[in-house]
Amino acid sequence: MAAPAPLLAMHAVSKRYGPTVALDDVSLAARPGRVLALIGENGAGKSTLMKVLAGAVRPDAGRMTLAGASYAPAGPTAARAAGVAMIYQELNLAPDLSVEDNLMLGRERSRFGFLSRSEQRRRCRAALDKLGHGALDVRTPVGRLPVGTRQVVEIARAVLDEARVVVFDEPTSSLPRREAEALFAVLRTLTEGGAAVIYISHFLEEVRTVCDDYAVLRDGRAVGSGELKDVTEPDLVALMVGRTVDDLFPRVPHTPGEPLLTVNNLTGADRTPEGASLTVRRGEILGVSGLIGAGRTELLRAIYGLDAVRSGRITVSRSGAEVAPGAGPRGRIRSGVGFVSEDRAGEGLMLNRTLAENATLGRLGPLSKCGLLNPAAPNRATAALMQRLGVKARGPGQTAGELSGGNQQKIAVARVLHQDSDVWLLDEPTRGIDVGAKSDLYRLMGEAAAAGKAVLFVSSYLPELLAVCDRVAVMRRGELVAVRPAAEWTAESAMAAAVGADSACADTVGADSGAGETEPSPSEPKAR
Amino acid sequence: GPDGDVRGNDAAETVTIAVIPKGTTHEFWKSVHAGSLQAAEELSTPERRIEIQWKGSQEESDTAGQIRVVQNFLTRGVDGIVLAPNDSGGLVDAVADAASEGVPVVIFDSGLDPAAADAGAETVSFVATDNFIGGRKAAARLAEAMAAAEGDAKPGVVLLRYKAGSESTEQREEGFLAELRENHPDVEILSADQYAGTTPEESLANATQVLQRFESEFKIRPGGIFAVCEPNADGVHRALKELGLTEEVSFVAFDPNETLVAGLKDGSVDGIVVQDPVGMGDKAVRALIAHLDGEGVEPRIDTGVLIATPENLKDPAVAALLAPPRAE
Amino acid sequence: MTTASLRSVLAAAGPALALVGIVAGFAFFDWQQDGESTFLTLRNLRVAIGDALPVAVAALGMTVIIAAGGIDLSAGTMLALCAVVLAAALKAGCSAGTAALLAVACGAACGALNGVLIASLGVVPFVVTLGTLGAFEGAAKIVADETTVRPGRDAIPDWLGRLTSIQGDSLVLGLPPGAWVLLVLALAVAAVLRLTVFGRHLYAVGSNEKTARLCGVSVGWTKVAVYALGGLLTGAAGVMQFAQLNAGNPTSGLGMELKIIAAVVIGGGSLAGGRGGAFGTLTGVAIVSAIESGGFQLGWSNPVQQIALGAIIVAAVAADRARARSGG
Amino acid sequence: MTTASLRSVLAAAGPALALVGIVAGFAFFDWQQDGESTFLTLRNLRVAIGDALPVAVAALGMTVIIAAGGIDLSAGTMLALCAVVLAAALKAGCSAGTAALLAVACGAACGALNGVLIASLGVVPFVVTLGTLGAFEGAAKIVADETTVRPGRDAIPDWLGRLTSIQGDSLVLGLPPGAWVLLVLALAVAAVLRLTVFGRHLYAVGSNEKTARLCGVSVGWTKVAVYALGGLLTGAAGVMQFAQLNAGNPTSGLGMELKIIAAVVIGGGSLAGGRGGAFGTLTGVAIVSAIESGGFQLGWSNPVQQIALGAIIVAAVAADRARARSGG
Ligand SMILES: Nc1ncnc2c1ncn2[C@@H]1O[C@H](COP(=O)(O)OP(=O)(O)OP(=O)(O)O)[C@@H](O)[C@H]1O
Ligand SMILES: Nc1ncnc2c1ncn2[C@@H]1O[C@H](COP(=O)(O)OP(=O)(O)OP(=O)(O)O)[C@@H](O)[C@H]1O
Ligand SMILES: [Mg+2]
Ligand SMILES: [Mg+2]
Repeated sequence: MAAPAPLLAMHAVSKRYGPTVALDDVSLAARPGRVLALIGENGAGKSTLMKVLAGAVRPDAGRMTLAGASYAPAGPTAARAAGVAMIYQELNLAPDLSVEDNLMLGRERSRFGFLSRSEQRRRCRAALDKLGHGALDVRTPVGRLPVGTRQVVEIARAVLDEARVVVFDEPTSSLPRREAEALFAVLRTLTEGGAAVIYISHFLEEVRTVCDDYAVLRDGRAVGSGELKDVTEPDLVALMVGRTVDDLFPRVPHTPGEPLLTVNNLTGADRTPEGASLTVRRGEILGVSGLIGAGRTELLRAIYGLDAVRSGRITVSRSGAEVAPGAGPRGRIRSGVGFVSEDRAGEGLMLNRTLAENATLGRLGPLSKCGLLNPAAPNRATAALMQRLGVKARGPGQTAGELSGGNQQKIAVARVLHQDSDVWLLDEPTRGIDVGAKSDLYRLMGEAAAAGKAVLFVSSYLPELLAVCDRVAVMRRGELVAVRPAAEWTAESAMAAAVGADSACADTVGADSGAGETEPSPSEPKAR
Repeated sequence: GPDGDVRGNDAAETVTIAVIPKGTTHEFWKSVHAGSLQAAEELSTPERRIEIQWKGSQEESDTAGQIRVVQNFLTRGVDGIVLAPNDSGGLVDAVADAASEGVPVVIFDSGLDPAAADAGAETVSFVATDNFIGGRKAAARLAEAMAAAEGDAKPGVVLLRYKAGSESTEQREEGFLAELRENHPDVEILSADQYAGTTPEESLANATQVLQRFESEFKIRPGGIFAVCEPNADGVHRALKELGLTEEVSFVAFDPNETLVAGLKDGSVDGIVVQDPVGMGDKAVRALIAHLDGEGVEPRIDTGVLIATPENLKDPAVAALLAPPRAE
Repeated sequence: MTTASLRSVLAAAGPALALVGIVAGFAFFDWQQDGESTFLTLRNLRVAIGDALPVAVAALGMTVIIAAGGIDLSAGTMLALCAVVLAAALKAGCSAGTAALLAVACGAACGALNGVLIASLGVVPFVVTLGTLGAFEGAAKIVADETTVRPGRDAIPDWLGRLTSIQGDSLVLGLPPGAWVLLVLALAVAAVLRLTVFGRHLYAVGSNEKTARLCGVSVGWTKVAVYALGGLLTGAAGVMQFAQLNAGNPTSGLGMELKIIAAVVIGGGSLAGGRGGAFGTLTGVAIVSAIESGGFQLGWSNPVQQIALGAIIVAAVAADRARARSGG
Repeated sequence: MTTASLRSVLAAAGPALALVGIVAGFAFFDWQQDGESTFLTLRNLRVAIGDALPVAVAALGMTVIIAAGGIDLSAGTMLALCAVVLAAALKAGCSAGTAALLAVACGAACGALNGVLIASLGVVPFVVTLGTLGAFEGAAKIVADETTVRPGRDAIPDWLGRLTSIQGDSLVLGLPPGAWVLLVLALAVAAVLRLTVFGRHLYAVGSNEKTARLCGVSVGWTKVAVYALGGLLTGAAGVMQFAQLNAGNPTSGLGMELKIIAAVVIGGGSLAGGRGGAFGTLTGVAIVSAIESGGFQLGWSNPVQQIALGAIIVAAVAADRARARSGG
C-alpha cells in the first residue's frame, strides 16, 4: 500500500525562546488515515512543534499546509476551526466547570447569548459514547473526576471537533491501561475516518503498537522519519540520543546486606496502604509494581510521613530506633529517609527558585551555623552534585523551571543525595523523561545501592522494574501482595498478581505490556 | 442598652434618650457624654428615670453608619434623640423618619440642612456653639498674637481646613476669614484652600508640607496658623514643634486636648477657642426633656464660646472649659 | 434551568444555614433580654435592607469579578466616584434619569479601565486595582471640587430620593423600592452567570485561565467585560448610596471595598476564582447586616461588634472550606 | 555574602531606577518652576523620612509576609493597636522601654494569631486578615477606651518622643534617629531573608508550599513565625507612629494597610510569593514619598497627587514584570 499524500505538512519551522533554540528548520508530514509517532528526548522540541501546529505558539520562520492549502493559524481558535485538535501534555480542564461546559468551552451552542443546553448535552453524550464513556454524567464538575476520566474528557473534546488532524502529547503518561486501550481504539476510529493523528510518547513499545510512521526530533532538529516497520528500536534510540545506547538499563554491581528499612503493618489514615509490611536491605533496590490507584504513592507518602498514618511501625536501622509514624518529613530526613515525588512540577520542585535552593532545602544544617547560612555553601554543594549527576544547566544559580524535565528530575534526586539519605523512596522517577536521562537515573540507583543505600523504586513501567531491581513487590488495593526476586517475575505473572488471581482481566495482558497496567474494573478503584 | 446608665432603681417610668455623637473617639464627645449624663441624673425623679443611651458610628466620617444608628434606635423605640449630624444633608431623611414616628429630635454641635423642615425633618432645637463667632474670636486672637510677635513686617496667615461638608468647621472657617477681612485688612491670607485632613497623622504630614513649601518656595514664613478642630490642631502643633517654628509662628487652635493645653502653657500655642461640650450635652438633653414635658423650647440655644490664652489660663471659667470632665 | 438553579441553591446552602443560625441566635437573646424581640420585626428588616443596599449591589458586581478569578480593591472609591458623578450631573441640571445613567456608565467605564489594564499589562488585579483605588478617589475629588456635592432637594425626584427610604409612603410591597431593584439585579446576575455563554467563559477564566485560552475563549475580552459588568453594578451601587445620603461625597468610598469583598467571601465566593454566585453573595450581605443589626439590638458596643464581625468572617469561610473539603 | 548581596542589589535595581527617574523628574520641574530646587534639599529629605517611618517599618514586616506567599490586610489596624498599647502603658506608668517592648510584643502576638489561624484553618490569608483587621481595630478601641490616649509629655522620654523628629537637636548624623532604626531593621530583615535557614524556609513556603513540606520544612510553624515577625515589625511601626504624635489613636490605622502593601509591591515584591526583599521595599517606600513630597512642591492638588500615585503603582509593577519576563 502506497502512503497517501500528506494531509498536513510543516516546512522549515523555527522557534527560539531567548537563547534557547527550541526548533531549528523542522519539516514534518502527517498522512490521513495514519498515526505518526513524534519521538525525541526531553526538550527536543516535540511539544513546541505541536504548539506551533495548534496555533498556541507563533513560529519565527516556516510555513504549513493543510490539505494542500496554506495554513497559518492566528491562535488556538483558528487552528480548531481549521480542524486541528490538540490534547496537551498537562491536562487542560477547568476544574470548577462541568464535563459538558468543559467539552463545549469555546464553541458553546447558544441563542442570543443564552446556552442551548439540550443541544449541547446531546453532542457531548455522542462524543463520550464514541469513547465508550456514555454513562458519564455530563453535569459533574470535572474537578471531582478521577485523573483517568479527566483525560477522557479532554480527548472527547477532539472527537467533538471532528478534527482532521489530532495531536496527542503524551496522552498515556497518566492513563491506566484500560483507558489507554480505549484510547488506542479511538485512535483507530479517528484514522478510519480519514484523520491524521500525531502521537507523542516516550514509550517506544507503545509507539510500535499504535503508530504507522515516525519522526524523530533531536535538539530542535528533525533527524529522521519514515515508516515504523522499517526500523528497529535500537535504531530509533540511536536517532533520539545521537549515539548508540548499548545499555538502556545499566547495572552497577551491588550486594544486599542487612535490613535498613522495615515497615510493619502500616495502615494509612484512609486505609491505603492497608497492613503493608516490607523490608529493604542495604545495597538493595526494591521495586514496587501495581495498578494505578493501587496505593503505591500512598505507601511511599505514608513511609515518608507526608500522609497521616493510622497504625503500623517503621524502623530505619541507621538511627536504630523506630520512627514515629507521625513525625513528618522532617523527622524522616533526620533518620535518613529521602523522597522523590511523582509530581515534579507541583510538589517536587520550586520551579521559580534556583537549583541550589531546590537541592539543599532538605538539609541546610551542614551549610549553616546556629541558623545562619554560609552564603556560598549551597552553591558549592549544588555545583558538585550537578557535576556528579550530569545536570545540563548554566549553574547552581539558574532557576529550576528553566530546565528540561529530565534535568529537573536530576535536581530532585540531587536533593536526596545532598540529604545523604540511606533510604531512597522514588515515586515514578522516570515518568515523562527521555531515554538518556532514564538510563542515567538507573545508573544512579545502582551506584546508590553499591554504596549501601536502600532504594524503594515505584514505577508503572514494568520493564524497568524487572531490569533494575533486585526484588519486585506488587501492590493491590492498598496491600502488598507479593515480594519476589526480579528474576522470578514475568510481565504476565506481575500483572496477574496486581490484578488478583481471581480476575478475568489477567489474560488481557498482551506480550507488549509495559506501557501501562491493566485495571481491574472500569470504575476507579478508589475515588479521591 | 448601649452604655445604658441606670438612674434610680424602682422608678415607675423610664424615659430613654439616645445621644448620638459624630464620632466616639475624640475627647470632645466624651465631655458631651458627661454633660448628658449629668442632665439625666439631675432631671431624674423617683417617678421618672431618665436613661441615656450613647452610641456613635464606627468611624467619624461615616454618614451611612450614623443613619444606621438613628434607625436602629428608632427600631428599639427610644423616647427622644439627641443628634450631632455627620452630614447636614445626609441625616435629613433619618430625622424625618423620627419625626414621622413621633420621636422628637434635638440637634447639637453641627446643624442640619436649613431646608430640612420642608422635608419633614422637624427638630426641637439646635444646641451648639456659634461656630462663626468662634472663628471670629480665633482670627482676632491670631492677629493680636502676630502683632505682638512680629512688630512691623506685614504678617500673613494660613487657614488649614478640616474636611469638606462638615457644617460646624465650615462655619469656623468662614467666621475666621470674615473677621480678618473686616477688621484686620493688613493681615494677608496666604492660603485658605488647604485641607489638613481628618486625623492627626494626616494633619501632621500636610501641615509639614505646607510650611515647608511656603518657606522654600515663597521665601515667606506665615506669621500665623489657624487649625479649625482638635485632631487637626494636634497635627499642626506637632508639625510646628518639629520644624522649630513655635517661636516665629503664632498658632490658634479650636478645641483643647491635653497636648494643646500644655502648649498654651509653654507658649507654643497662642490661643485655643474653647466650647462648652459639657454644657452642650446638658442643655441638649434638658431641651429634649422640656419638650417631652410639653414646655416650649428655644429653637436655637447657644452654648457659648471663649478664647483661652496664656494670660487667662487661670481664669476659673476658662480653666473649666480647658479640662472639662469626661464620661469614663 | 432546574438543575442549574438547584445547584446554585445548594451552593448557597452553607452560608444560608449560617444566616439562619445567626438570626435565630440574635432573635433568641434579644427576646430574652427584653421579653420581646425588636430584632425580628418588619421595621428592622426594612432598616437593615435600606442600609445594606449599596454594599449589596456592589457585592453583586464583586461576585462576578471574583468568580472570574479577579479582585477589585477599587470598588469602594469607584462607588463614591459614581455617586459624585450622579450628584454633579443633577446639580448641573441633568434629569435624574440621565444622571443615574451617567453614574452607571461611569462605573462601567472605570471597570473597563481596570479590565483593560489587567488584561494588557499582565499585572495581577490586586495591584492594578490598588492603583486605581487612589486614582478613582482623586477623580471623585476633582469632579466634586473637593467637597460634598449637594444637588438640593428639588433636583432629586421621588423615585431616586426614596430608593432606600423606609418611610411608609415610599415602600413598595412593604420594602424599600431599592430592595426590588436589588432582587432584579441579583436575578439578572444569576442568569448571566448560569445561563449565558459569557457566564461559562467567565467561570472558565476564573477556574483555569490557560484552558480557557486554549479553548478559544478570548480571555482578555472576557476580563474587560467582567470588570466592566462589575463596574456597572458598582455604578448602580453608587446610585443607591446617593439615594441614602442625597449627596455625593468623594471620600465616602474608602474602606467600603473590604466590606464588599467580605460579603462575597462569606457568601461562598472563592478568591481562587471559579466559585460564587449572586444568591450566595446576598446571603453574605445578610449575614453581615444581621450581625450589625443584632449586635445593636443586644447593646453590643462598637468595638465588640467589630470583633464579632471579624470572627464571623473567619469562621464562616473556615466552615465553608471545611465542608467543601469533606466533599459535602 | 558577595553573590547573595549582589543578587539582592540586582533585584532592587528596577525599582531603584524608577526612583532615580522620579526624583530627577521632580527636581527638574521644581527647579524650572523656581529657578532652584527646594525638592532636593536635605531638609526635605528629613521631612519625608520622618513622615514615612511608620509605613516604612511596617512595609518591612509586610515584605517578609509577602515573600512567604501571604498577605496581611490587618497590618494597618494592628499598627494602631500597638501604638495605643504603647500609649496606654505609658499612661499607666510603665517605663518607656517596657511600654515600647509591650507594643512590639503586642504586634508579634497579633501576627502570631494571624499565622495560627491561617495555618490551622486552611483559609487564605486575605480572608483571615480581613477578619482580624476589624477585630484589631475593635481591640484598639477597647484598650483606648474609644478615645485618643495621651500619656502626657513627662511620661515620654526624649529617645521615644524624638524618634521621628527633624529638629536640629534630635538629629543623629543629620537624620531623624528613627531613620537609623529603620536602616538597622532593614539590614536585619535582609539578613534574615538571605542568610538564615529560616529565610530559606520562608521563600520555600512562598514558592511552593508542597515542596517545602516535602523537604521537611514545618510549613505551619514557618507561617506562624513569618506572621509573628511581620507583626513584630508592625509593632515597631506602631512605636514610630506613636513617636510622631506622642499619642495613640485607635482609628488611625484603617487604610494604612493598602499603603504598606503598595510600597512592598512597588519595591518588587510579588503577591504570588517567593519574591521581594528589604531594600526593594525601602525603594518602594521612597518612591511613594518622592511622589507625595515632589507633587506637593510642584503645587499639585491632593486629587492630582492621588491619581499620579495610582498610575505609578500600576506602571512600576508593570515595568518590573515586563523586565522579569524579558529575562532581564
Ligand atoms: N515557553 C518557553 N520559554 C522558554 N523556553 C521554552 C519554552 N517552551 C519550551 N522551551 C524550551 O524549548 C525546548 C523544547 O521544549 P519542548 O517542551 O518542546 O520539548 P519536548 O520535546 O516536548 O520535551 P518533553 O519530552 O520533556 O515534553 C526546551 O529546551 C525548552 O526548555
Ligand atoms: N492529586 C490527585 N488528583 C486526582 N487524582 C489523583 C491525585 N493523586 C492521585 N490520584 C488518583 O488517585 C488514585 C490513587 O493514586 P495513587 O497515586 O495512590 O496510586 P498509585 O498506585 O501510586 O498510582 P500512580 O501510578 O498514579 O502513582 C489514582 O487513580 C490516581 O490517579
Ligand atoms: Mg513535551
Ligand atoms: Mg503514584
